[in-house]
Amino acid sequence: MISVHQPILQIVLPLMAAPICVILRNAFAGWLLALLVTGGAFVASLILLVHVVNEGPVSYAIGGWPPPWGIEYRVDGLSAFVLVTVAAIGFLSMIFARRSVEAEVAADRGYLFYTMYLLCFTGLMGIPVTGDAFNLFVFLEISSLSSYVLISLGTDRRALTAAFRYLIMGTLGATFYVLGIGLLYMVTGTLNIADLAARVPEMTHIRTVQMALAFLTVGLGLKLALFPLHLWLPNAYAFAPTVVTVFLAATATKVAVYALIRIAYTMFGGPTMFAVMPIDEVLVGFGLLSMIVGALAAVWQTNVKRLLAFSSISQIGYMVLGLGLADVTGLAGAVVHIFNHAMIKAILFMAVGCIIFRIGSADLRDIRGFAKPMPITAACVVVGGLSLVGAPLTLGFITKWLLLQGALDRNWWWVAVVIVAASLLALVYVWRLIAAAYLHPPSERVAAVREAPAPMLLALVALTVATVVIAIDGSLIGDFAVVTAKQLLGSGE
Amino acid sequence: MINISLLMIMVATALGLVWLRNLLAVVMFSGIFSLTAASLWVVLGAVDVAFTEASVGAGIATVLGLASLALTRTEHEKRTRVFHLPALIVVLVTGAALIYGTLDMPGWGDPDAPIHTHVAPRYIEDSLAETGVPNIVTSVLASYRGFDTLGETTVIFTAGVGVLVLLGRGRRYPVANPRVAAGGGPGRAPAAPGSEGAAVPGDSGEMRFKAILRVGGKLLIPPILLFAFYTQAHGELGPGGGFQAGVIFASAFILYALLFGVPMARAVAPASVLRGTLALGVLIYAGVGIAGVLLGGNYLDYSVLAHDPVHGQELGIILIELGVGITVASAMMTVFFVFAGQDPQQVD
Amino acid sequence: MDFPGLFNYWIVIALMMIGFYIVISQGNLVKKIFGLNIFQVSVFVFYISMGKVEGGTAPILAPGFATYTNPIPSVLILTAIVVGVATMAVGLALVVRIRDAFGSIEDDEIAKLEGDVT
Amino acid sequence: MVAVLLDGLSWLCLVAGVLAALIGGIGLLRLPDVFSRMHAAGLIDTLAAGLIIVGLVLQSPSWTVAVKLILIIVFILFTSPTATHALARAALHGRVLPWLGDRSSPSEGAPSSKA
Repeated sequence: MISVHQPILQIVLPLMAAPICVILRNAFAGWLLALLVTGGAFVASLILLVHVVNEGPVSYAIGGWPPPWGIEYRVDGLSAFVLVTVAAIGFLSMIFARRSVEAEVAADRGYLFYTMYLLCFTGLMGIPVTGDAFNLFVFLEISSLSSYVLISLGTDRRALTAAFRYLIMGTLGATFYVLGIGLLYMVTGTLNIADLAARVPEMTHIRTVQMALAFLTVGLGLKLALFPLHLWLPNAYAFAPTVVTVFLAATATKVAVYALIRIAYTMFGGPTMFAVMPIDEVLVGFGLLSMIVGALAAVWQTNVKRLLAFSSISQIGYMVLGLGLADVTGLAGAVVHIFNHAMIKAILFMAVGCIIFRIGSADLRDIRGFAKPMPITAACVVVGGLSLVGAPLTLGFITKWLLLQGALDRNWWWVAVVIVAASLLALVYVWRLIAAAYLHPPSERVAAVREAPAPMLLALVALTVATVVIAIDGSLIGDFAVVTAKQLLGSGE
Repeated sequence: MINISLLMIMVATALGLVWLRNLLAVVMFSGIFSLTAASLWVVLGAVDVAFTEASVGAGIATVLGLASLALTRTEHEKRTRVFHLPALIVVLVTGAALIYGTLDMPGWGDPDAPIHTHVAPRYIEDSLAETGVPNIVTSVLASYRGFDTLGETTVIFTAGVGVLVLLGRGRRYPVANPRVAAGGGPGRAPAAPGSEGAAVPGDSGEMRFKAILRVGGKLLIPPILLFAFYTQAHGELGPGGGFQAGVIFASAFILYALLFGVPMARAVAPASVLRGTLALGVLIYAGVGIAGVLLGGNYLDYSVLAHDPVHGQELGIILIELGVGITVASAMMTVFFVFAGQDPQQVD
Repeated sequence: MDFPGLFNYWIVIALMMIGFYIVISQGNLVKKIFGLNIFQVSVFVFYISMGKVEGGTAPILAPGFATYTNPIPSVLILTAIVVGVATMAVGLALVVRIRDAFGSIEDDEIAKLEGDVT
Repeated sequence: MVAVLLDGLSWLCLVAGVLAALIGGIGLLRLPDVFSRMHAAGLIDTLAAGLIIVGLVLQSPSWTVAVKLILIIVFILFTSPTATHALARAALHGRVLPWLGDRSSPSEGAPSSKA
């Protein structure tokens, strides 16, 4: 049914497309190539997801060397799920990209932009499927290095400093990650995640293993912008070119969350490890802080991009919270939220991209009344915003529901209170956005604009419709997440 | 004993870096640090890594550091925060955590440590029979963990393209001659009025100055190139391989550019050619993998490339090392040329 | 605990922490990048130290030798060195661009010019 | 007999090389300006390195190692003087003046830092 080589080909083809893009030296050809490759990867990842759900995990030995001697690609439900998320956003961002990139990136840099984009896509696609802890680092660095460059392409000069700070923080995070892997390697002698999973849970009493988990958590915490390691994120997202913001905000931090889940649960056996070292409670604490601090900061922003960036920090808090709850519903909440938040943030940033493309500003005061000339964009903002808050019948509601259940299952009612509080704060900042769209008469400048060009709008609407459709039958994704969470927790016992 | 002395030199160098304000010295100290680390690795038996660190950490990194100092026209840090309490606390906590983590580690050089008994023995015992390559580091790097190396080549490609994106456009203000910018910055005493002619060489003096360097340099370039090819070809038998060879190859061009100017070097290696070879290396590497798939093996399985698996492995390793070498050499040259001068083909 | 035992590792940890300290305490962007280099190289030293086998020779198979240094840390660190220099190249290129755009490579001065400090 | 003689000669070279390096090191620290320090550095570059390598050549187990070591000497003999020359010209070009006065009042051109 599927080619045995599929797991590797969907990583290698984007990788090969990047140098081809450099040779082509043409922005349009680069875009077309990126569109085709990401589209192909999206279709392939969907097929892979169906295959994995029906027939169990797939393993692929690169170079024909059996693991743990060679590098293994291992795709289970969770990795296929994250893969589909990244590929979907990557593909839709490319549909969206052409006009937006033309507007924001100099024409002679266009092909280099798409090269970088493909490299970043490759890196982010490589992380979920790899079954090797060090290979994960290599792909993490491919994606990070290309995102630094992509962010620096923003038109504001602050994009440069944002990229530089991200580079410093990201490299520190990667070095911490390498250090953690080194500690773990020292006492186990293996780098294969499945092989580690068989050994590490029996070694939880060894102090080296405990510190390895601590360093891996901090390293990935830097990459996923968990409070208080989040300082690089707001400016990076605010000043990057819009397409980059759409893609990175929707995928980069989510992939880091995936890596953290993979490490904490698959590699360290989750609850077995937490019993010795209460890193779950630490994660719950920082998750909650992230939720509140991010939301509070978002409330005060006037630039929509920055507002959404702070909202991202808050939403990452939800995922980390679910991860730290360490029970089936909590973890399922985190898994669903990886997908939810990717979709929601992609919608909102795409909508902002449309607004910037037409109005030329992302300041709340400049875009008042944009619902009148841009009704479709505004409707998408409403759907995305409501989902962000977690209103019933939206994707966000599924997450919040699972998380609340998870918190109550552990008898942490105060966690539930904080979740509700953060949602109310989300309502405040989303309301500011909706109010700006509908409750003000458009200024002359705003009234004169039209909807964004068709491809941009198409990507935006397609995403919005997809979230609505998926939310209508929320049990589909909810059940999938619960099954995945059970697998993750089961592997530790 | 020699370990401890080398480590102590490194500690001294690193501590010196904290206090130094002169950024040129910071760059040089960092190079010294890398070179000492490389010596330590030779002692510890990791010759391939030592080779790489010596050429990259002490070579390329230093050149890049000096070039960017010239471009930023800064020589001194404004002020040094030697004591920064929050940072100190973070560092002490992290260090304490690490030391706590080491308490259960096997001792230094213990042959019974898990890393020597679990996965590694197979490489040591079977790699020669399976790949036909005596240098285990090369066989693991290129074959067993060949996908990591593909990733590594991609990272270098990313850096090359990234620097092109950031600086390839040429600069918004004319750059002074880097040597003048670096040497004539603040902190140097101005020449006494009468000594102008004596201290600053005129045109003829400049030519003589360059003549000695150029003759010396010209003599060096062919051996350097030869050594690069030797390193490339000899990587299976001894330390070396595509990465080191690429860096050495690039360094010959960097030397040429320093002696005869970037435009002359550019004429030998034009931007468009470099851009092509930069991409070509990655394509060769990834293409060898695809060839493996087409011939019925797994991705990056070289055994199917020839009739005999060991022969196929050798062929595959030679090809991918070539890919690595090409990309690394082009990336290093691209990065240097972009740093060292405007890229005329980008400006128009 | 016999003498070399873990003592060497502790020196390496001290090295890492000096590098880490330079990155987070210094305001000069170039110095930050080179501090990062110190941090990374120290981590590499840590890895290579793990691979050391008492009495082992370089992992190049030759008749007459039975004990070899563990090759895996070498392989991993070769990759990591390349990643490190790639990051450094991009970082320094960013510093040059920042100098062009802000006229300074000091963190606090740039923050002032940026107007809004987060 | 020959072996003992070779060994002795090799050690003589090594010790002499180390001494030269030590003297050069002291000179680097103590001499007053760039140019005289460069002179001390040149001692390490050529004499010390050369003597040590000659000592090692005499110790080498096989002729391949010896040839490689001799190649290194040749390489150093080419590069070091060229590098020293470049450094001196760069210092002049950067308007660093040789130190001419007495120790109590260094001329303006003498660099203030050891770096």
